Amino acid sequence: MSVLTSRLRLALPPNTSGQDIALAASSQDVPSVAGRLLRKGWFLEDICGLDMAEGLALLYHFARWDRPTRVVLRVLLPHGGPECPTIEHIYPGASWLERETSDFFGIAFTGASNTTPLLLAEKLDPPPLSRKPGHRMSTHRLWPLAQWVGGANGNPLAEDLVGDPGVEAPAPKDRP
Amino acid sequence: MAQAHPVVPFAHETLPPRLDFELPARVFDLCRAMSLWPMTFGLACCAIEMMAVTMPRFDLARFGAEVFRPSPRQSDLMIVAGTVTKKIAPALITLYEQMPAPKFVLAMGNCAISGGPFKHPGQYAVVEGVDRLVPVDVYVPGCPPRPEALMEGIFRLQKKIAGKRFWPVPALVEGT
Amino acid sequence: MVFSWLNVAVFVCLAAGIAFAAGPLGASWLLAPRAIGGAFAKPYECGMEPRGQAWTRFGINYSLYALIFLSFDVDVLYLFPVAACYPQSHGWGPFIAVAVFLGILSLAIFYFQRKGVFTWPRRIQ
Amino acid sequence: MNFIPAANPCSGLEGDFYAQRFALEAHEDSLILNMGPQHPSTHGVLRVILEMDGEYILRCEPVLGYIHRMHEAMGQNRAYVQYFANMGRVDYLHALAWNWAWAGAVERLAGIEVPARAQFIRVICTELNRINSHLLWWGAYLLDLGAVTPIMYAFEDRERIMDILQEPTGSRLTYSSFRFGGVVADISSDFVRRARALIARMPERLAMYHELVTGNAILRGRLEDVGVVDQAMARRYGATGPVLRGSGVAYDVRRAEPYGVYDQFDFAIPVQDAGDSMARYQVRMDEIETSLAIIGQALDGLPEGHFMNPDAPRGKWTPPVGESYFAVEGARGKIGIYLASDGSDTPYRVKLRSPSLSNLSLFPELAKGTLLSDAVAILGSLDLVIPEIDR
Repeated sequence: MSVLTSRLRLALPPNTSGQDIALAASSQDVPSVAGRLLRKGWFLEDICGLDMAEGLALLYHFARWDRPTRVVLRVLLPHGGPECPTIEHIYPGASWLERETSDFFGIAFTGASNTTPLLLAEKLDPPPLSRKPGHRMSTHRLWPLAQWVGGANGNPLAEDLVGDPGVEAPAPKDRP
Repeated sequence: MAQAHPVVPFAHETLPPRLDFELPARVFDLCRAMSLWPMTFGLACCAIEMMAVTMPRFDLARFGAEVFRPSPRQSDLMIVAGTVTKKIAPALITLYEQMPAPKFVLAMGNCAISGGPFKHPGQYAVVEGVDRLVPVDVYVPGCPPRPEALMEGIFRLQKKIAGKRFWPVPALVEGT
Repeated sequence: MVFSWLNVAVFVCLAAGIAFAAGPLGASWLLAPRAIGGAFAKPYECGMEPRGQAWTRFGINYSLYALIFLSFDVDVLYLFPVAACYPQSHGWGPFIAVAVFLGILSLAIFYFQRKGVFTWPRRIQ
Repeated sequence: MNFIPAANPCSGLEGDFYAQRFALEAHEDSLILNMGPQHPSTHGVLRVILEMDGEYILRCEPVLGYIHRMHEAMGQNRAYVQYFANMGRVDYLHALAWNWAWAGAVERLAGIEVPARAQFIRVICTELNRINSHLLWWGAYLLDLGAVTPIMYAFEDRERIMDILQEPTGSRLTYSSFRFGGVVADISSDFVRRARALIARMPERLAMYHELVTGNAILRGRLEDVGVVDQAMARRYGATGPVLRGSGVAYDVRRAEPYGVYDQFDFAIPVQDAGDSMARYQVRMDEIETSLAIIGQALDGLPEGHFMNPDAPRGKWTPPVGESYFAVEGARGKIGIYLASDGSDTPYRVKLRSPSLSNLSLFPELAKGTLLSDAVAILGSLDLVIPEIDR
């Protein structure tokens, strides 16, 4: 039972969602979770931003080559100044996905080497995919409480995913 | 943040020839009409239909226009085949200005004519019609237009240049 | 000066040559419409504004043919007079002189080899 | 903030914002070049800024967004069934795979049943569309490498397949003919006859392609050990599809996450181990044969019945609240659609996972230090469709 899983919460989404395991983490843990998932053989499918009532949600979808499972890492960021540490030093493919998400939602990815707009001609204000405050959906409607299993601590599913207390993810500075 | 140039229509003009006689001008126009050299400027889906026009089944070579030059310096017809976004507008204007006179523009597909399926209230990325940037000679509607439609567009351009249509008008074939 | 039709033919051909080259240029200068202004004079770089001048230092293997030309063709030029009067010479002196001349010029080949003019590696670090 | 470093006096030609930013870390006398949006070998409007030392690329950075058409923004204000039109234009070379991803995501969310005949029609049409996409890739790739004639052969076959697909779908390229619960139109016996004729004719055409091109010494010289992708690199960048299968990983969504009726067919997944451009070329050529085999089996087992679930929703309709993710094996790789619905008649959020974006993110690392002509060969071997990258 590593220190990391004690900070994560686990959910089992219904099979109509095509996602098998959902981990909720705070934004500081994203690099370490991503580092362990990469070591376990998961690859990053995409980073999807969601403008919810409680805040800007970030969904990191991971999948594997040998098993048809999909893990989604959910991170909730405050609406005011949404910030999330980058994982481009672990998954270099994430650099563009992060730039695109920051184009569409205005999320600042700290530690990213390139923060210029990826798809837009110039930064738009308000970001194109953000919704007006009145039209935002609550996270409890999308992820009802019934799905939440609670803390990931000691849960066998979460342990085999990110439980390995191995070497921490490499620091952002030394690129692979 | 300094970004793509502002979307400014083309700032360039064409001077008439130093010796402007009627007979040479008509002969040259006939030659120009019969050997249009389009510039490969395929943006999106219409580019595939533009390629299909030069291929064996539709064979634009029969009408003299199959030499697709990659550089604007050697082409006299710009086929805008696809969606013109705000980010590529300055490049499109630069390419148009770099083509030697006499030059012609064929707007292929609904996107180049009016923004097409991507024109909706609140859209932020598409220039609604390439005629806001450069003067257009022939519009070929369709999404994407069939290769026959593009060939008809080339015939209309030849009629506009040389004053006469050289090819038979396809009769509307009933029932087959 | 003895006049013959050959002189006329030479000048006629010269004039034809010049007309053949200058004719189309002159015709297009006179009869073609001209596009000026805007980005017409700017170098074409895929529609983008180019960055920096092309007046930069290039790798030596670009001047491969010039160097090879220099080392082979120029010295052949000097060998013509040698070939003319070499049969009348005697003794070893002239032979050694030509050998030294060719040796120095062939040094260029070793220099190119050392400098990597002939090798185009697939990938550099 | 002044971007122009003193090291590289430009005297008036500073380049645009991206080039100036790129030039900050440039060497003293390297040449900054734009393999720009309008370029014959970028198959659309991809722009790559290159830092060149003579013929070699020291560093390169792709710049995207020149054909960004707001597909995801439009997903939020379109009714569910209207979004099929967008799906036909995201990746117009394999439009039916995107149709299937969108139909599958909504069917999975709302629990709509798809009758057996509709599943088989979907398989047949999507595999024909995949062959079409690979044929165009083959022709355009050899055009990049300098061979002008093969694309003529490829298009002759493409036109035949487009004629066959035109009947059930109604268009040549931007298909939007899937619906929730089935397809728009049934396939006639004429379609089946022509599809069987195509399956009978294609093997000898492919044999001619292999004899005309694959054994060619120049092609092998240009493609072998150029742009080698190993498995760790493919995992870190999230590459999928023929790019991944060229590096020895037999990952194909039709087999890994079976959808529709793909688990009823037995087909081999072509894999090569070398990981270079030649391996990716070989994988795509073998995939055409795999698709032909699948179509043959699907035509044999085509059941009778509805081509559209009669009580499937039509027109404006509100699905239940929830989210769903559906992955499909496109010609370029794993297509994924994440759909979040808040119960209204327009989706709350649509995220399109583009395989070409992940495959292209390999390019800067692959092209570092190579010749410019090899970089063009690498770019072509990734089989990119730029509007799918920019969405």
